[in-house]
Amino acid sequence: MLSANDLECVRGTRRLFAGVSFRLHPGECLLVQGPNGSGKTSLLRILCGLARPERGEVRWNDAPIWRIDEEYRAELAYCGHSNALKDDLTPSENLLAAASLCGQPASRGAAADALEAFGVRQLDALPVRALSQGQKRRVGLSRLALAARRLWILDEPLASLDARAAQALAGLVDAHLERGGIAVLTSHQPIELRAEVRVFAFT
Amino acid sequence: MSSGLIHWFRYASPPSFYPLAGRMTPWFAWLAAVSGAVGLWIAFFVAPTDAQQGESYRIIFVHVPASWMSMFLYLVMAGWSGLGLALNTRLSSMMAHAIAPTGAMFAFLSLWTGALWGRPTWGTYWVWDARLTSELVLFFLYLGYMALRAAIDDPRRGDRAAAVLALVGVINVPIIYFSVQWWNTLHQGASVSLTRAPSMAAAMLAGMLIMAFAFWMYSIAVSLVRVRAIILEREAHTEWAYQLKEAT
Amino acid sequence: MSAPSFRAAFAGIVRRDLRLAARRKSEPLFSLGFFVLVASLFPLGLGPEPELLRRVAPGVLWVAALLASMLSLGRMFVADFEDGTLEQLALAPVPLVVSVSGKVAAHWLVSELPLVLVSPLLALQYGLPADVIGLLMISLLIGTPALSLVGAIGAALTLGVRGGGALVALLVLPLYVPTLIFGAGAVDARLAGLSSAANLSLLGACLILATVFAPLAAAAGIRIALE
Amino acid sequence: MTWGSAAEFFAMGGYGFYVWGSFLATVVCIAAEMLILRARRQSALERIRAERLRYEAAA
Repeated sequence: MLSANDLECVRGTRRLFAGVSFRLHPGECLLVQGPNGSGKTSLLRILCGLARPERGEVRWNDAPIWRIDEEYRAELAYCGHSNALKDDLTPSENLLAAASLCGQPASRGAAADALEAFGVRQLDALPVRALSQGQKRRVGLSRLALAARRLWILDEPLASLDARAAQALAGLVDAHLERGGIAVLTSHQPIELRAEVRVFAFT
Repeated sequence: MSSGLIHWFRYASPPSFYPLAGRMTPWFAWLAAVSGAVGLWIAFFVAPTDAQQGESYRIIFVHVPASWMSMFLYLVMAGWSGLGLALNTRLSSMMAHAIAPTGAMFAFLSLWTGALWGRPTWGTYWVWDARLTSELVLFFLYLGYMALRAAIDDPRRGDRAAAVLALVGVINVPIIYFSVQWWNTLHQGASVSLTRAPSMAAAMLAGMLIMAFAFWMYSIAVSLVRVRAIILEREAHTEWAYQLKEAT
Repeated sequence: MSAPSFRAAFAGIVRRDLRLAARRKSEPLFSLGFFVLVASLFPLGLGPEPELLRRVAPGVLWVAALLASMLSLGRMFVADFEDGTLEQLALAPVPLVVSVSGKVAAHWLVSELPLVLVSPLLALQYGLPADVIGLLMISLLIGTPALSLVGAIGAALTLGVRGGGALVALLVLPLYVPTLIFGAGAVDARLAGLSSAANLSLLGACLILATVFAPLAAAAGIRIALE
Repeated sequence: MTWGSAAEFFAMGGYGFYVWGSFLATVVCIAAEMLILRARRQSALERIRAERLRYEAAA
């Protein structure tokens, strides 16, 4: 269970938001909405533990995330604005590197399956440099399929994805929720999930 | 105990520290002025002429206190930085930030007066003496701290990055000092030590200590004024600042 | 999913960075080229007198190695910072200190080990005797990892800061002083026919201290930069 | 008293340049620091005034 208690975020001299609280139980999905600059990304980064809230705290199964630290991060998969891909490596090399950087090396087969889930397996002969924006995004998101994490935090996952890829992602999120996972995401495009989505809107 | 803690934390918030610092500043400023006057009087009119160095030794009355302050202020700065990192209090980081320029100034003064003392004593403005060299490195450490602080726009990030640097520096200062000393004995450079005045008369020692006290009080007063300016800069957008009498 | 292993994470980072360096090829050679050039420029400035060159060789070679290693510091974290990999490292279920140590190790293998390997050739230019050349290599072998470690702190603190390169120099060079003194001192002592054991053990102590503290500080710096 | 006359005092036994160079530098540094600080405080207050006017105009 992920809970946010009375979060407040200040950027520079501006207060982006205050008093943000919610609870997410297994199988629930939260869609964070709001105009540009309203603090969506900042909220997600606070939920990950990358940024510190000015006030309040984030709890995972009732333990503050700063206290359980690595235990929390072992449950977490985060996809930010950037894809965290190396231009000089091929997609599967990237996935394998990402897995081993987490101390959880994966097999080539598992990496290929993860790429298959987003339909980018056939691109594996090329270095990432040669891929289009959308293809890169898909490779980046394949990490979700490779590492089994219970909490997904996705910042604009649909950015530069085409309709088919968006559908693939929605399917993946649905399967994740059915397994008892939790997802928090932001999106400007509508995302069609089978599961019920809770919406948190910034004004 | 707990009420005392709450009391303390109340002053740890910049808006409530601002008036307190304002009330404290004149006291330290007056202490600095009076002890400075007494120190200078001793330095020029009470302390006798040195048998070996003649009148040139009188530089000691600014040189040694300036060196002491430059080292002491770095420690204090690192202390506030550590406190700021550990407790995440904004005021501690602001204090560290406010001390740095004064520390750098004293390090510079120590180098400047050291050079002016070196000329009549050793016949040259600069020798690679262990103390002078480590003072120079300390000066660079201050400059690095201030440069890093100035290069980061986000004040909170700047606070924390500079604090890490100050802590790294404070671990390094003894190592640097030891290594420079080691290097100096190895190369048989200048063997005259600046601070060991040949025959330290009681008046000399008293003058030096009083001057050091004056510099210390001055540092506190100036840091308080600077921390007030920093608070104003950081809180410029708050209602608290709008209600200040000074700003009307 | 298996429990995260620190060793796998460390090895994974080193392997990935080595592979990236192998794909880029030219970049690691820049600091090597710089090292060779600076060391070769000194005789042009000082004059070809063999006695003088031999006297200054330990200091000159050490300072050249130090500057060359500083030149490559900027690259240590920047690429990972810009493409988001650093965020993923900070969110990995292994402590960031482990990943940072891996990055530093890879940086040393790619950018500094070549300097150590080339240094005998440069030492020959300065007419150093064979035993002194051996000692120069040993001192660089102990000293350059300390440089990488301390440099990592500067590289982490200046991530995403304007004027990064010059700022790194200002932050890091004063911290290099002990390493330089003990490293060059060891070679100097041997050149003068004295024992360099004391210098080398002090250099080793610097390395140990740096190994213990620098990754912590660098990891703290990275977390601050990511916030 | 060590000094016979003011001239002797300023000559500092022939070391006047060094002694007065040191003390003068100290005084100059301290004075400069205080002036810079005053300017810094004034400009901070100036900014608050500007911010407040904007705030009141908006309110």
